[in-house]
Amino acid sequence: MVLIRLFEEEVERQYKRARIGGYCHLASGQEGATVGAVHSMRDEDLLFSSYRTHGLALAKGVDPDEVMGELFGREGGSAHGRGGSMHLLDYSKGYLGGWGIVAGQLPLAAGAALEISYKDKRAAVMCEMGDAATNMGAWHEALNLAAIWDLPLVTVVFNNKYGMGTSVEKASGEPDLYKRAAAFRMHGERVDGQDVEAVLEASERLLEMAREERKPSVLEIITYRYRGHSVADAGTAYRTQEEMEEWKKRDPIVLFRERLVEEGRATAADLDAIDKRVEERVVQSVEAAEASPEPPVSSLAQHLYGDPESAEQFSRMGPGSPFGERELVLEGLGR
Amino acid sequence: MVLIRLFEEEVERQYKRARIGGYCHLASGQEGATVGAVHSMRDEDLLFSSYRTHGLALAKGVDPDEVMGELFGREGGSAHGRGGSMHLLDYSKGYLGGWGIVAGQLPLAAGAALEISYKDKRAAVMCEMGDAATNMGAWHEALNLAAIWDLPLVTVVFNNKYGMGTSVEKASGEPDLYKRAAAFRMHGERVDGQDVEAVLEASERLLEMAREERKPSVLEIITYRYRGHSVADAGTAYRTQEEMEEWKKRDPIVLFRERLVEEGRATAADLDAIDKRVEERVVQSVEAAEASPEPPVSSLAQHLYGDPESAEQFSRMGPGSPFGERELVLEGLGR
Amino acid sequence: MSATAPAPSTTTMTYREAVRLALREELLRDEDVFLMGEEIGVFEGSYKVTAGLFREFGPIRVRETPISEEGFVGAGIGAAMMGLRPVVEIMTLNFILVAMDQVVNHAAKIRYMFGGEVGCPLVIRTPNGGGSQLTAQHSQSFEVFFAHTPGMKVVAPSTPADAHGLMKAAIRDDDPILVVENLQSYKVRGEVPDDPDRVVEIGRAAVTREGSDITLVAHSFAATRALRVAERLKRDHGVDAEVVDLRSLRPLDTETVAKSIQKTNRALCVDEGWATYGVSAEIASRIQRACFDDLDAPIERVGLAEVPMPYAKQLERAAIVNDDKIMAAALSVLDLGPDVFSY
Amino acid sequence: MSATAPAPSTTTMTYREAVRLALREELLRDEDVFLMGEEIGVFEGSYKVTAGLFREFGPIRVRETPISEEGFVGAGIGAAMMGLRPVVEIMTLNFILVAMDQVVNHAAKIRYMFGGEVGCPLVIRTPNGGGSQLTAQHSQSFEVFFAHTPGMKVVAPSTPADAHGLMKAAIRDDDPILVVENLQSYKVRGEVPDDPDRVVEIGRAAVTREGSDITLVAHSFAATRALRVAERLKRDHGVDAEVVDLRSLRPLDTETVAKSIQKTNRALCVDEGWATYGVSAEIASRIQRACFDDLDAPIERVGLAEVPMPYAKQLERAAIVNDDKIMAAALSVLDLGPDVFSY
Ligand SMILES: Cc1ncc(C[n+]2csc(CCOP(=O)(O)OP(=O)(O)O)c2C)c(N)n1
Ligand SMILES: Cc1ncc(C[n+]2csc(CCOP(=O)(O)OP(=O)(O)O)c2C)c(N)n1
Ligand SMILES: [Mg+2]
Ligand SMILES: [Mg+2]
Repeated sequence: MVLIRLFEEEVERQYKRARIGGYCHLASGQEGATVGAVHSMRDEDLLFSSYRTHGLALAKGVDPDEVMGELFGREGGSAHGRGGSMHLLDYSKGYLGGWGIVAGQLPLAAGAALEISYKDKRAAVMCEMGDAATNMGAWHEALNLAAIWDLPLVTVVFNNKYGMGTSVEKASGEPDLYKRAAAFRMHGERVDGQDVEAVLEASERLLEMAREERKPSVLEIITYRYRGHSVADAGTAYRTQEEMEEWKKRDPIVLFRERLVEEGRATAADLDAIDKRVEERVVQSVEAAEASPEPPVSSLAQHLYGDPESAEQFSRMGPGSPFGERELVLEGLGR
Repeated sequence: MVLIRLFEEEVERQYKRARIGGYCHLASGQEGATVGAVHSMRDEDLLFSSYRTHGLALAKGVDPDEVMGELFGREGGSAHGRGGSMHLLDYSKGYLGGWGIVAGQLPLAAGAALEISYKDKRAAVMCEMGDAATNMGAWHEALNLAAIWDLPLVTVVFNNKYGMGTSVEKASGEPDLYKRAAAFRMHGERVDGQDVEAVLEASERLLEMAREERKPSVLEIITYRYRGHSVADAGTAYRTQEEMEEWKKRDPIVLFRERLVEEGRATAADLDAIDKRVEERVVQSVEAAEASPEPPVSSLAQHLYGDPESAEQFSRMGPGSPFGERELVLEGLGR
Repeated sequence: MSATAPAPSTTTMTYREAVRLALREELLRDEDVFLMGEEIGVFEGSYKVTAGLFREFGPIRVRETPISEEGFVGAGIGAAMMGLRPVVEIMTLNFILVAMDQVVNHAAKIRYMFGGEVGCPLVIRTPNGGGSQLTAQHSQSFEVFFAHTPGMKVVAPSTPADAHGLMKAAIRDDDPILVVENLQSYKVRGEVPDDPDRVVEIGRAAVTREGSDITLVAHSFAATRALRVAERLKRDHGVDAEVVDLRSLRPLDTETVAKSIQKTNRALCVDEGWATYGVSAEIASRIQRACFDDLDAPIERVGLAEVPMPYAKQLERAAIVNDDKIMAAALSVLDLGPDVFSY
Repeated sequence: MSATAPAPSTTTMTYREAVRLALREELLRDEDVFLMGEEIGVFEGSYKVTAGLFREFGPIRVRETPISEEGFVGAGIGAAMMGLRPVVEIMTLNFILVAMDQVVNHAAKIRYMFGGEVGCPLVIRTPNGGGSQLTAQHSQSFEVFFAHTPGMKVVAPSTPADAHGLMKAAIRDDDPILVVENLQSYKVRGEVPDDPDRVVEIGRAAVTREGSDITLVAHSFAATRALRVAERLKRDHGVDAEVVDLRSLRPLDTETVAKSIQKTNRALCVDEGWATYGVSAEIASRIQRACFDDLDAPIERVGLAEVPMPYAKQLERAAIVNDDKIMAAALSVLDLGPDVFSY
């Protein structure tokens, strides 16, 4: 949680220095939900997510250097600088991507769960999404498929109260989002996202149910984002100062820290030491990102298609240049 | 109900004589659902439907001549021969169309209900759809909007057990379809579609609730289609002969007839007289359709755009001929 | 215009303000007009186009929606069938894909399919474009999908005056129209006539710069770029380029484009979107026919590199259409520079 | 082909049977291949393409879906990302619009957006076309939407042999491919080589008839029509038409088309879909460039009347592309008949 918090604080600084561009969605306040949900996953379990990716990627074990590298748009980034903040991915770690279309990742997650079922693997898929995504048709179709096909899919709704500036109450006919699972005779439950251990317990149990019994489920995690929707949003037009303050009192990191010390599971000194190591790790990730080369313009057309023949195929296309060659001729004329 | 039954039997005969073309979806067996749902509507209420239109159009008061005329592709048809079986419409009667994309009409119906609310009218919208359409994303989005915006919309699910050859149990995580309304905190209930009076009671009540309290709802009507999905489908690959026989024992017309006579509300002779009048009406509709002219090929481009200027606008488009002029030059070369 | 008419007074404003003004004027003029979309109310619009309108007109006329594009585009269609005049905002063009069926299979079909018995006076307004590292799912310009669809109209203004006048024309039009705005255009400034009754006719291209040596054909922000490049061509090479701003993609004003090329004998089509099967393909294919005997060189096209938009800054810069690329392409068509098209 | 190679044996079959054979062979060859779609199992496919396969391969390899195109196209994408090779049937092209976001914003973007770290070997197969009074929402040919989208491949075979060979190539390909079938083509008969290892390379057009006087460029069922018209042109007018069957729309084999027109000096593009912003626009715009000095007449195009498909038989007949229209258009391009393009 501390890594995520500090990492994102650094991201914001780098964004303001224009080292990071595009959309950038931070998640401070949601670390309990993130870590609680993801730390219960096994290596062979797969994670899909929305565009609010940084914490989820880190929690799933993606190297901070690769995350920062991606935000910097470098070859060493997890998507070699092609994806940016919204589109982190690490196939080897089972993190199947950040996705930018609200609820668009749900059908994909169902498909990955279908592969597990097809191959009869002992694994499960977790799909993170926001509260507002439950109003999209894709939610309905993907969950229905998961239900009728007995797919090992845990759909995790990060209910942070708002989709951009729109509250859950305003947007959803049934604002108790976990109850929407009933439309598919699916198990749904709700958990306090500021209590990381409560989330951990719930997600572990539901993942197990998916893995072993092939029963899909919905886990609604109640949480809060302190910052605006993205770095461009101050986040104050649609909610009150009091509300924000109220939530900060239940900061998941502070709460967990207090509990650990109280219950004698760790000393303050232990935790301070961790914080310090984490701080260093974040600094190191920035250094690694800076050291990584920018993708060369000559690679613009790379990775569009997979098979090695396609370059040859496309070079025969001539006019219209669907492989970007024209642009390469014009390279360096950027303005 | 008798009109619908006999009308559709005539439609099938005419289809086999190739006087009617395209897709043709019959609904014998579903007349109790159709009449029960629609006869409770007021003139100012609006009806949207799927492609299984004939009975719904007739029940909403569309002139049988216009329905048959449309099926024959004549100028006198309700859509002047442009729409065919799936796309009947009579604006003046409040029948806002048959639509061919499964669940595609739901958002439109929500929009019509929005107009009622916007203008503060005392009216409601009924939207008919099939059971399988509840698995589409459009169902979810449209109903959610109806819920959060308090739209006067009654969504009527004609649950005839199958979407083409796929049973409700196979297709829907929650096969008690009315329960899916709960995903929007919306009222849902189920009624026996072979009992026309039961349907009438339920739909009347829900329409009233929509009209007066601005409360949307879902009404699931359990029914059965005797014929295949469309005229092209024998309807036997996916269900048993027994099942079909079983359902025919509860034919909505026979049941209602028996009840009327039993309860002394009509004599057999009265009912026979009605049947006879109806038979004549059907014959007359065929005659009217035959007498109506075919739309001239010179009208091919008509009705593409509404404003009278557009012909002028489009004539300036020249090459590519987006107004169909080229085709008119080639008229009569059809092969 | 008659010589005695007084010059209309104008106000300088941004494209964004011009769109807002048009919306406000039409909301005031006609009670059946209402706005609908995500975050257009309290949040004032993701790109602040609707700022202030919620406060002025309230939640019925400026209706905030959940994230349900298929649902609320469809609701717009249904309301339009009943005679209202909804103006639906899609936050950016990219998201319209989830509502594609409602637009192409429903809105575009209604009037014709029902034999003229009912219409669909719907406006969908949305910005396209890229150039801010928004990456593959957020940087597209596929308005050609809608321009391909009979029953739809598509306009794509580049100036504040056209953004204002075409938006008003679209709202008053009886058919479904996609109004393509542009993320880069929002900050473009220009003069807008002070006349709430002025509309710009849909379906007419504009010659925004006269010239005799080459015609640059473009729409949306590419038309703004084309004008800038024309000035540079004059300054640096003494070339007089004519610029035709298409403004409307469907109906498409081939006549104005053809007339220009019959004069200049050379043409370059510029489009922020992908060229292949894109807007410029239709333009080139019409011109080769209308100007068969007039062309001194093949019609060339400049478009977005045919890849999903990459994130890294220098890759994105290499992918998008920019002034320098247009310049180089124009010089190539004019035989005044290296052949950039011999790939 | 070497002169000593024995002539491969062939079997005569319909296009429908050729697609089915390809699916069956690939299901047998690779356990990761599976079919998914509405009514493809017990019902045997709405157009009976998958008849018998459910019985042979069972419900896992031939997976029946509810009506949820967005959901199951997306599930196909997710399964493909994990290495399976799903072949998703969309009952007809028209219904793909509800899954448009999954195809264009997801499938087409994956490999590039994630820097090559993961691919999407997905096949979507679906018939397009009209001509049976199926009306506005059920008679479309907008495959150009997908051909416009980098990251997608699009093939549209017209013969049983190509339907077989391209389907197999598509299934073995590592990228998302739309295979456009055609309702009218399903009953076309032809020879298919008896070789389960034969694939047809994606991205190559075929000269299906040699000629010297005019080139007819087409894909899908229009290519079948073009061949028929070429025979009539020979018989009735002594004209030798060359026919180029595009087969693949993306990648597009401009070279083969251009080479043909450099020989014949005249071109007519035929497309069952709408011409404006359609497939033929791209063809014409490339040809005018590649063959600038070779053309004796403007490139002309024949397409569907630019209206939603009407129901009434004679209106539909007037709207669709048919042999007589192609014939008249070809004669017009050849200056042997009335000018049908002077609209
Ligand atoms: C289909 C679609 N519509 C709109 C958007 C723009 N958009 C991006 S995020 C967002 C809000 C999503 O809210 P929620 O699902 O609650 O997730 P959160 O941002 O709170 O994590 C919106 C409207 C989009 N990306 N995709
Ligand atoms: C989006 C979409 N997918 C597929 C189809 C093809 N189709 C037409 S009707 C139908 C079955 C619908 O079943 P149901 O909703 O139960 O209605 P019923 O036919 O039983 O009245 C299908 C699959 C379609 N029209 N639209
Ligand atoms: Mg949220
Ligand atoms: Mg049904």
